[in-house]
Amino acid sequence: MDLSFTPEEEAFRAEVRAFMADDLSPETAAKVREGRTLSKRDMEDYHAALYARGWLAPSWPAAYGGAGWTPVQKHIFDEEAARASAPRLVPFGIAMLAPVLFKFGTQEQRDYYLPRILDGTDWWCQGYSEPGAGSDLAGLKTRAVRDGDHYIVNGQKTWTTLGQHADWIFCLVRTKADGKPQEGISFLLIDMKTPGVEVRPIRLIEGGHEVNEVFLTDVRVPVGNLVGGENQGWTIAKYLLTHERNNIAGVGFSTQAFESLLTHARHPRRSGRRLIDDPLFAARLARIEVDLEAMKITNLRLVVAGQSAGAPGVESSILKIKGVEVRQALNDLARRALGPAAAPFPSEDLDGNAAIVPADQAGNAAEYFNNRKMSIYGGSNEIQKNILAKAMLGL
Amino acid sequence: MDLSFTPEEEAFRAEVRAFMADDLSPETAAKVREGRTLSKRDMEDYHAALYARGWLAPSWPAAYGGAGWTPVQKHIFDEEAARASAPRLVPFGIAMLAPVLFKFGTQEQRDYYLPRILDGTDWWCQGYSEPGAGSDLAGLKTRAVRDGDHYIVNGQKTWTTLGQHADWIFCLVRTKADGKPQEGISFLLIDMKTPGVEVRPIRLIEGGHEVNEVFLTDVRVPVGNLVGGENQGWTIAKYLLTHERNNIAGVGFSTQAFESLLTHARHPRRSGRRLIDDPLFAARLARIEVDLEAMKITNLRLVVAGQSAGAPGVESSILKIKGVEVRQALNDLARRALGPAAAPFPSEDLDGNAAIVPADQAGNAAEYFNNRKMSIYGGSNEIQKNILAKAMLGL
Amino acid sequence: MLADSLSRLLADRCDPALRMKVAYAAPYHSPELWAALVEMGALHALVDEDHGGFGGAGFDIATVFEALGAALCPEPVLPALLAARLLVAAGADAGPLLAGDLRYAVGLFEMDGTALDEIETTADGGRLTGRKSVVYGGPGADRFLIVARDGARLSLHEVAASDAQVLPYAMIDGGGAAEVILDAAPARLLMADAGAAVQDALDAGALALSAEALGGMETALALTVDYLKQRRQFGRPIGSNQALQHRTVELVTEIAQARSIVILAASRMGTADQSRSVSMCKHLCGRVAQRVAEEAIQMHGGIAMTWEAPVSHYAKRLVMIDAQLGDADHHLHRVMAGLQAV
Amino acid sequence: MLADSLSRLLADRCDPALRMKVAYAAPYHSPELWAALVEMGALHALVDEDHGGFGGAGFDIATVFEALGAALCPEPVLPALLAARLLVAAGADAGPLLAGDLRYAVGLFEMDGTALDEIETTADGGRLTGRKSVVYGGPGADRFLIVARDGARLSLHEVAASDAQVLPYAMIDGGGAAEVILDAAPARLLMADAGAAVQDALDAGALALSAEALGGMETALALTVDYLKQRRQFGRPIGSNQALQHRTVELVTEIAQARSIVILAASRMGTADQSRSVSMCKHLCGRVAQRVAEEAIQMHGGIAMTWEAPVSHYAKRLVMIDAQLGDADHHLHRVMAGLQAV
Repeated sequence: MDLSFTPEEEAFRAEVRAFMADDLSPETAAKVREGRTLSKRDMEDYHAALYARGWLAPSWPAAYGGAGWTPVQKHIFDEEAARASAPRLVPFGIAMLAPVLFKFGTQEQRDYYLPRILDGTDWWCQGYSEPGAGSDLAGLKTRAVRDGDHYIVNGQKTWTTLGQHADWIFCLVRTKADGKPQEGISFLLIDMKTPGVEVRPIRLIEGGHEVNEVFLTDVRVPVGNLVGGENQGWTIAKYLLTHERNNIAGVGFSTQAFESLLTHARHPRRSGRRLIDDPLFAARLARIEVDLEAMKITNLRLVVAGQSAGAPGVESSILKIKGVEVRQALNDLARRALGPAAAPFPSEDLDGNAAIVPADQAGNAAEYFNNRKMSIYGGSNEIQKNILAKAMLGL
Repeated sequence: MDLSFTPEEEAFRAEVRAFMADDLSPETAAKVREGRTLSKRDMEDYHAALYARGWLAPSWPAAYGGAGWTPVQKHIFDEEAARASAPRLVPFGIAMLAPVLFKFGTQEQRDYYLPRILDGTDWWCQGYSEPGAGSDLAGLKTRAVRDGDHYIVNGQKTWTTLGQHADWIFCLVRTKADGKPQEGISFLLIDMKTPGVEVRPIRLIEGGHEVNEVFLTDVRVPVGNLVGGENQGWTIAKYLLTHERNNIAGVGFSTQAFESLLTHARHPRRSGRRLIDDPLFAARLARIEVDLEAMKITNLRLVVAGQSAGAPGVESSILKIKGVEVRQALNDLARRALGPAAAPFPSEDLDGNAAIVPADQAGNAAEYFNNRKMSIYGGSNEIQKNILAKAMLGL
Repeated sequence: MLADSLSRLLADRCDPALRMKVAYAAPYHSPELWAALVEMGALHALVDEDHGGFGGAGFDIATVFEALGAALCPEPVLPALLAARLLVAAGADAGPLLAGDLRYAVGLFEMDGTALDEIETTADGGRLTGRKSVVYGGPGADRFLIVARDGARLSLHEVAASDAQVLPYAMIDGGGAAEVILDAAPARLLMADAGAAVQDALDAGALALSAEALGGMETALALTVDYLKQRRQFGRPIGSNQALQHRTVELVTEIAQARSIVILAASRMGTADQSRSVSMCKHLCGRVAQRVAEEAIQMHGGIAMTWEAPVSHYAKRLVMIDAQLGDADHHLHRVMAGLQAV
Repeated sequence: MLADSLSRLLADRCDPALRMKVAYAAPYHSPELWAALVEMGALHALVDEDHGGFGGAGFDIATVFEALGAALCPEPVLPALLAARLLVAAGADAGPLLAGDLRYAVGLFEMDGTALDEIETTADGGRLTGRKSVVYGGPGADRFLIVARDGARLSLHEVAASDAQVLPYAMIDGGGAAEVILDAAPARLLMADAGAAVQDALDAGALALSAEALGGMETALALTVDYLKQRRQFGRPIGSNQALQHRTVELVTEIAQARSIVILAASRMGTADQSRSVSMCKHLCGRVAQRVAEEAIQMHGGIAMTWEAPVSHYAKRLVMIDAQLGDADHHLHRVMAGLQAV
């Protein structure tokens, strides 16, 4: 096994680094670094820059604008993006709807929706979860009833990330009431400008607005917006769950967080003391460094293994569990490193916040609390462990 | 809540300390301290000394030789016994069979067996476990078939602690083959001199001989040796499982182990360095100290709560889980403290052992491995957690 | 008795919905609730009879703060405790504080410093200069007790709020704090050599925070157990998952230990073992509180990520309480030092 | 290729029953198996072509030791690796060692010392005096490589076994070690300034032990998963308990991480990052190996407490391997030092 990068790979890294230096807005990067909320415009600008460079959807087929990157190139891109504090791309269109359309969509659907995803015309969001039905889609209650050329959709979606910015939502809806609960589900595309669609914000634990409830009341959706066959929604959902877990281990983000924490810990306080010289803190940070260094190799190994097996399988569960563990541990330590200065509530009341600690750390506590979601969403740790127990151990 | 001891309690402590100084053999204490195997004689001598003092079976009814101690006195005794490196009393007669006889036995049985337990005539062992049936007594296979005034017993017991020294064994045996598996079990007393009883040693992970297999082949047992009714064995077993968990938290042992480890860690090596000045080691030891200090209060709290509720209930599960956790952590750290010098196999080949580290530490690794049993036997950690989930949480 | 009436008052007057509002907007607490707490004697319980209170022992402090923690009460009782302890040590009059006539806050640590020997505020000719950071209960305080450095010695001073620049803000786990900036602020010297008194106040505060954490843990656990029983997935309560059962039981065990160490520390207040026992206590409670918080969130799942769910606020408090008056590592160092001393 | 044939050889010739006997009684290994290992080139794989071997890279070392660990092989390959590395560094002839004509062991640390700067053995006029403790593979060795101190410098010497007093014993996890007592023993100086060479040998040894642990963990996990499937309690396989499933999955995840860090450390051998990467590796493997061992025992239950059950011997090796050439804390200190250095 050769762990060093080839000259071609190093050249690619230089290209990515140059792109980030030239085309990523410094204001956006600062917001990412400081954990501040990005505006819709910030995200759109980064999206547009990537689109212009042809790097927006590297894993799409070349005919649709894909970049044909190797897994190692993908890895290098992720590393450099995190290093430059680039925003995380909103995945719903590029990484979630697109693979579904490639696999289950009609040619017309692909030709219509995919270019609009690329050029930023349509911002997508996801309508899976409902109140009272999280990982258990069998409890899905939103109903779509056929009425001529339309479905009439009624129900409520929740945890809809960035739904406040979205033009379209892809939804799982119930199209058959009887039979096994998972059989009667369909995958439907809904224009959010349709009458009857209402988005209400959910305030999160740390005070931020990132997710929403989406209420659907007598929403009329053309039958042509169905992807796959009627009642094929469960198959599509499962496909998405195991496929295309983009940068699931978040190694780039963790590396960036580690470096920033180390810099802070090495910086002498006014008294001249450095946090890194506290052996208990240094031991915490060193343990995480070891886990992260191992994680980098685990990521490469499992991504390659998944690639050669066709689609990422159970490996993605390992990457998610351990990747999230490392990120949450870093968030914990970053908050801890500030001591009592982590306490101020991020708000506009006062820039007392900025006055106490450097701006790139003022959000440490908020980020710690917000990132507790990582072990809950996208298949909770518990669900991942159930999957692994069954698949790898035959238990 | 008053955590200080009364003058009477302090006087009692002095009495116990004097007893240990006068009547506990220094050779036996040294063996206990050094983790060496006690001879049958060592244990019998300590038993006899306690018997002479009237302290052998403090929780028995006074009429049978009990001491009428309060829970606090019991606690003080346990502390002082551990401090003096007294052997752990073999519990099978005093703490297990006796309560069963008080609750389920006939007057004749009590009058015959109890004095013989006290004066050391009969050494008892326990015949519960069988190969392939651990916590799950439903799988019990040893059969007792009635033949006139006798049962004919056939089967195999395992994990019989100190069975090599025992005169008698109390066994769970199957007396009914049909019906629910737990219904047809009886509690039978078997004289180990009866033809057909064979004891074979089991060698343990660390090399020691402490437990045995007991083979029962056409063993004729008088019907009068049945305790309780036929098929009442499951009730008795459950009674024993929740009752009379003597010194279950092992706080005294842990305190002794902590003190000894601290002394070692404070002792300068030849280079002048002290292990306790390694912050990673000191942090490990300090964390255990905190857990142990809390454990001492938890022990007092729950023992008192159990006492006022009549019989110890779910509290005993908490004490077992956490008490074992603390002891195993201390064993781990004691082994770790020796570094590579923990490696020599305890044997008679060479006193190279004694030559490398002080005698009271030569057995540290062996003790660590041997004490892994603590979270397995007497209801494994997993079983305790199942019990607690059901009883305390209603889950 | 006090514990019961306090718990009743808080159950009536400090419901989660109200708290979510008052704890995050100026004045960061409820003046009505504060008045009710004062009236029922919650502050008097923190001081002994010789100094105008009717309590003051370790168990009194633990009792009050456990109740506050169980109800997630954002009222500034901690600064009152610290201030009362210091006023009594200085021989000053704690009466107005206990009666609720004056609210005090204590300025201890400074920007980017977390130890007493990093205090840089100076007293010069009856005037104080320096900046105290994250002063709990600072917003709305009438008086500040300020710890200043004089060579190797710490001194204690009283400053009127009107003589200081006070920048108030909410904390992420609710309640108010402030930056207190002193620019040659006129001050009254209370103690010239206040090192021991300050350490004693810190000990009392750490005990109080540990007890508050204990109360919070018990509530967070109860919320979690309820949720495990009620929430159904795949056709059965999620609490029927053995993995969750075992993890919940581990929390029960750890909380039992946290309660024990609070009892231990409370019983050692006023003895030679006070400081080290309190450090054991704050260390263990900090460690366990974070575990309880993270597990409560994880077992609730998504709902715990929302502002509307009370468990999310308990979780924030349980995590952030560790950062107040020395975190788990800070106090572990003090426990370690005891082992290393010969 | 070598990995496959090595695994096959060990599967044939190192079955658990045999091992349980030979690993605990003099000579603490099997001379026949040793001869077979030498013959198939297991030692040659540890040294590069320029010095008579056909390997010597980090991955060669890791491959050999992972296979040894998976089979729980007690043969003294570690001392051979340490000695070969030192002989090559000293420009001495490693040929007789690789050919199996001479067995070497290396005397490093001394009684109650665990760091290189605690070495007290002295060289005076070509004679060594001191005592080397827990010398792995010491029983039956023909030659000892001894590290002595000369002021601040470490020197390396060769001593014939007949010139030393060798007190052999078994280790609790199998295999032999010895106390080696030198009383003005005649010695041949190999290197006057051997500090760097000794550190390099320690790095190679720590990598080897980590890889051995990795092999052992994989086998212990496999034994445990088998047991969870086969053993029935309350009418179903104990592996149907979700709590055990989740814990087993956590082991899978941790072992995946251990494998990754072994790959990392192997790839860094010979680079400037060698020592720190190896310390990361030994730290993580030590930490994970103990967890795997304790969980393997716990999930097997009582049977794992017996000498007859192979899993008990794997568990012992996995725990005790941490104590060889620096434990998890020792290596964490080295990782910490890298963070603290500016």
